[in-house]
Amino acid sequence: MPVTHESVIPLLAVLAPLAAIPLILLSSRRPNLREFWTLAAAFTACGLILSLLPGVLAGRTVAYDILTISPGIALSLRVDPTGLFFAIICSSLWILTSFYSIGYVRGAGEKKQTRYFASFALCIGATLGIALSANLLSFVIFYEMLSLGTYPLVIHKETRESYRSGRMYLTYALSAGLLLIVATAWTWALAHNLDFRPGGFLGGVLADEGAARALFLLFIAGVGVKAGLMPLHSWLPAAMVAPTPVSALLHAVAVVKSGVFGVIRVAGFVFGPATMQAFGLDTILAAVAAVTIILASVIALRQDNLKKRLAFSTIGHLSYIVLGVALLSPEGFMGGLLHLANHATTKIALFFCAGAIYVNLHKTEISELDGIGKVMPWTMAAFTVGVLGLSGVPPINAFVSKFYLCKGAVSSGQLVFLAVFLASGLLNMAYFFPILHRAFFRPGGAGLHGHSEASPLMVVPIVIVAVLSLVLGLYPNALVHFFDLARGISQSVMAGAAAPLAGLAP
Amino acid sequence: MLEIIKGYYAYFFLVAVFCIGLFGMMVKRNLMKKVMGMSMVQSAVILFWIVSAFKDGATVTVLDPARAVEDADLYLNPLPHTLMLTAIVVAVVTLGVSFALLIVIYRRYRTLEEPLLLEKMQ
Amino acid sequence: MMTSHIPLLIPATFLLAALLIPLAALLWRRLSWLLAVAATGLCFFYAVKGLAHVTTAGRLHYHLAGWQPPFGIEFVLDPLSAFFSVFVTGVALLALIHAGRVVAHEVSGVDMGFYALAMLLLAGLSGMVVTGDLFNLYVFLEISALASYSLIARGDPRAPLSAFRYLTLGTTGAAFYLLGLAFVYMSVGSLNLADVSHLLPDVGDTRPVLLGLSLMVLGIGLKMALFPLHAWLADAYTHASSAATALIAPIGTKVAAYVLLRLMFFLVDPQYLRDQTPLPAIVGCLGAAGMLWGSIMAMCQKELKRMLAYSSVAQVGYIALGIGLASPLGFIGATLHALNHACMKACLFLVTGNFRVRLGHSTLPRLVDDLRRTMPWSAAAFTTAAISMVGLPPLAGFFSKWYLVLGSIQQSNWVFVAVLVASSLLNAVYFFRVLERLYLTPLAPPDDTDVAAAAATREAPASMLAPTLVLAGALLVLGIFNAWIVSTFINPMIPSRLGW
Amino acid sequence: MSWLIEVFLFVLMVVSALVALRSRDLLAAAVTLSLFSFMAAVIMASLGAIDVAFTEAVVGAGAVGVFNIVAITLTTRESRD
Repeated sequence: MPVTHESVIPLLAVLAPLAAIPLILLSSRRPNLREFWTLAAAFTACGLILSLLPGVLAGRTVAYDILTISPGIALSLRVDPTGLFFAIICSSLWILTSFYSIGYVRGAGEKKQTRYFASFALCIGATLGIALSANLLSFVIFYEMLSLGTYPLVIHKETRESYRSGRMYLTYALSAGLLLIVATAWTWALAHNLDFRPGGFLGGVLADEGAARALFLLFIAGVGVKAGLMPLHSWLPAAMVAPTPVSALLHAVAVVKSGVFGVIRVAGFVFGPATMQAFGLDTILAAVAAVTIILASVIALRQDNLKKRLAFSTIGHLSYIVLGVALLSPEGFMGGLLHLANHATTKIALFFCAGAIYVNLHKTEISELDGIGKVMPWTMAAFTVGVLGLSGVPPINAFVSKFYLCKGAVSSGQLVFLAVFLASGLLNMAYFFPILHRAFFRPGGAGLHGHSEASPLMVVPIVIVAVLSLVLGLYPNALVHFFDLARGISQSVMAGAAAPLAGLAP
Repeated sequence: MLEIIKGYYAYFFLVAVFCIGLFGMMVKRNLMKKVMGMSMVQSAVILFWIVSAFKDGATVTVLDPARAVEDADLYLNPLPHTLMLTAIVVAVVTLGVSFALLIVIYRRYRTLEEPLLLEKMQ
Repeated sequence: MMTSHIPLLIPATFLLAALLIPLAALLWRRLSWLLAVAATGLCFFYAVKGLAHVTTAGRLHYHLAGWQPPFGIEFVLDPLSAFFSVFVTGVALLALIHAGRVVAHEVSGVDMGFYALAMLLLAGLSGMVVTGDLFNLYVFLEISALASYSLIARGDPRAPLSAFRYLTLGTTGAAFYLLGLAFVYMSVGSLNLADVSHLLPDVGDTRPVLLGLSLMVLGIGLKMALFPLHAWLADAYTHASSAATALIAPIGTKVAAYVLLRLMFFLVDPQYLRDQTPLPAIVGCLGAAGMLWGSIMAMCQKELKRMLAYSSVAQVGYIALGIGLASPLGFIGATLHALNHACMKACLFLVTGNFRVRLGHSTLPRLVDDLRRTMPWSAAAFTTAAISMVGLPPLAGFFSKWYLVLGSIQQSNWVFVAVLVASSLLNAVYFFRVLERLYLTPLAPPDDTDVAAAAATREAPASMLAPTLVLAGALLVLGIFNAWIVSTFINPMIPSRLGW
Repeated sequence: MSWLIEVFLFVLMVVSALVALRSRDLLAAAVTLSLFSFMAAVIMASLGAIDVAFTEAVVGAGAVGVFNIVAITLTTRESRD
């Protein structure tokens, strides 16, 4: 076991966004000060998270027990490679999203901006908590916080449609949370332990196949709602009524990825590959994910609303990660983890573009996008990068993860899933390329005359994420060692031991 | 058979009174009748205690030189009796409160029939 | 010296205050309120001191008039009763501070009577908690019941009838309790709680005891509004004045739940009861049914107080479910939920009182989102309590449910687990309905008068706001420190024969 | 044979209870209820509970009877069932 160090840094990282909430609420009359708090919290959280990276790469684990919440169970945070991996993605993208959000809500003249920023901070705090939770109960607590924090964002527009979506979201999220609580309680009753451990801790205590399946299904239903697994996905397209930055960060990164992260935690750190294989749980998960990938891509083909199409694309790509995990091969697991990061940068670029188009031109349907590439060249260039990446074209980062996913499918000998990945790649092209075709090769209507790029507050983040996608595609280990982290995590999970990351440090 | 009846007839009657009282409370529509049913229930319970404290051939707990002092079977247990004194007082106070409520209700709605009351309250 | 008198001092102080308040009101009307608050505060202080003593130095016994038990009446502060007396007096204190303005607003002119009856009610309730004698418990039960009938009768025009219904059903409940007690007394020959539980294992024929116990549980079930004996509750809570509801709703049913805990965990061996009789299973199933029925009925209500009343039926079901599990985890869940629900329900009813005082109504469809601006703190307190009721961490409500879920899973009782999940979801449905009203722009344009009323209103006065916020804060504190509460206070009270 | 007398008293008690509940005249019902309480008192006396019997006779039959009658005069004498 690596040495565990006590440190308040993870707690501070989680508290930074939460501490910003009262400040944001108090400065509701002074927008600039309010936005300063958001940015300050974003930079603080990201800085704290990144400061943990060298230690983790050197094989140290940092932990902090906040307090005992139930006899034998503590609310505690622990920075293991997996948690840090996810925390880095969320906290760094939050900075970009914050800038973009400011440009967006001011550009679109949204109401109730204070509530918007406060809820946003709550969501990020909860997501960081999810990433750094050391045990299932802490995970559940932050998971429920996230459900609650997202609700005001979904209903932000306060139209009939958004209320309906909000209720739908809440129903799904709360039911899922309750199932997760039941699953957690059951786990506690079985194992008297809830601490995540690479390779799982349920191996010795699960004897009955029926009980193992039931418990696994409870877990998967609990986290699968946020992960958009079919048939639990329908809240996600509905939630696209939210403002675009919300869709971008929450429905491409924080909320849905929390669900996927939950799948990773459950599969790799609660059950463990050996147990999953023993009870045939991997087959269940893989089948659900494969069906979701294909169906979501097919449905995406038929959407005319840009954000809805992106939403279904998200559902499909989330299941890539789930499928990668379910393959139970080191490459697959690693590909899944990398896709967690790579899909985040590419999909957030696409959502940012969709938002920029909406704020600038008030267009939401794909059929209205003719000729837009000439009006908003930077935005559409970034869009192209995202589209190419998600379709699996090198050298964009998502190619790397897709490559490893395919490798995982091959090495685990399940060629049917390789076919799924390839078919889905083709479908991705089928539903994304028409957008590019319209944007660049069709003449624009008269309505576009006189318009130019969106505000720099929006365009700069868009370009940054696109460049990021490109850089991470060329050098997967660039900046924050995603590649090493992912490899270390997948090895440790497969070996059922702590991460052998020592020696990978720069 | 006769022995069982002889030993337990009081309980059968008390159960009957208890049920009659409950019936009055549940089925009768007049609020005053409900109160009467309620007081029957209370009386049945109080009598139940007294009957259960009764021992054949025993007497009240007053020292009688003619009887053996140490033989507990010769004396009735006085505790249930004293407890029931309290219970009777409680029952009377309850009745007092219920009559007060009835009078308030009657003054406001001029009736004590439940269906009529509900009608007037709409 | 004084510490040993605490078991007696708590009900005695309330009784004394009940007698003094009419006299005080002759001097100065406001004095009755001050006296009531002071007496409750004093009792709260006693209770806290008693709890501290019980936790560190063991239980406190007080023998009334020096008669030794089992002959005399005994007042006992053991971990369970000390715990309950602390939160009963604590919640009552906050409710009474809050009541000052509500009483003046809703039932003005009879405030002296209100406070005297409130003291009598608290004397009865605290007496039920501290007494160690089963018949004495009946007497205190009736004292508190009589006081609450009279308190409930003061309210809107329908209040007397609902109080009358409560009276008939409550008296029946007490009669059942007394009848059951007769059976127990016949078989055991003692009324002292500790003595009875000590003698019971030697009783040869257990049928009369079990019959008596069932009758007592039935009677107490009526008092605590256990489904399907809850018929009195909704009307009584809805039509009474907000002050009376805020006082009775959080603690009245909780003290009845305390008696049920006493009967089913301390009077008899819970494991014997579970293995030999269907009584715990019945209580648990009725609790589960109540959780669903109460929540469904709450969803259909338009009046906030009525909704909360039905929600109480559901929440009492949680406690009954925990009792029905007859296991240590069930006991923890039931006890913790009694505490949590007392605070949550008190907070919700206090906010309802705030709305009634400022808006003059608490009808759901007439609440508009302007309240979010004009009464921000009340709305925030309501939100906190509502989220806690739904059971989202880290608020208090989550943790009692957590223990109940754990207990149900431990016994592989999947029906209970499913009911817990379903009922939490139903809770979410009816509470988010209110929250949407408070925070979101209504879709259909509301009545102009309601908008004007909401826009013109102000936040509730400090004397009402402070208790509300204290309770809302308490929910967070109770949630965060629940492990400490469980290990310090609740674990020591688990009967040793449960084998924890 | 004393138990037969008690049976008779009990029968009388049950009958008076039924009559009280059936009577449409509340005043008559109240008087019958007093009879009911009186029977209860006599039974108590025959069971050796003299003190309770006296209390029941005075309070149960007497005071409650008066309560009943006062309440009836303040409200109404008629009952529909």
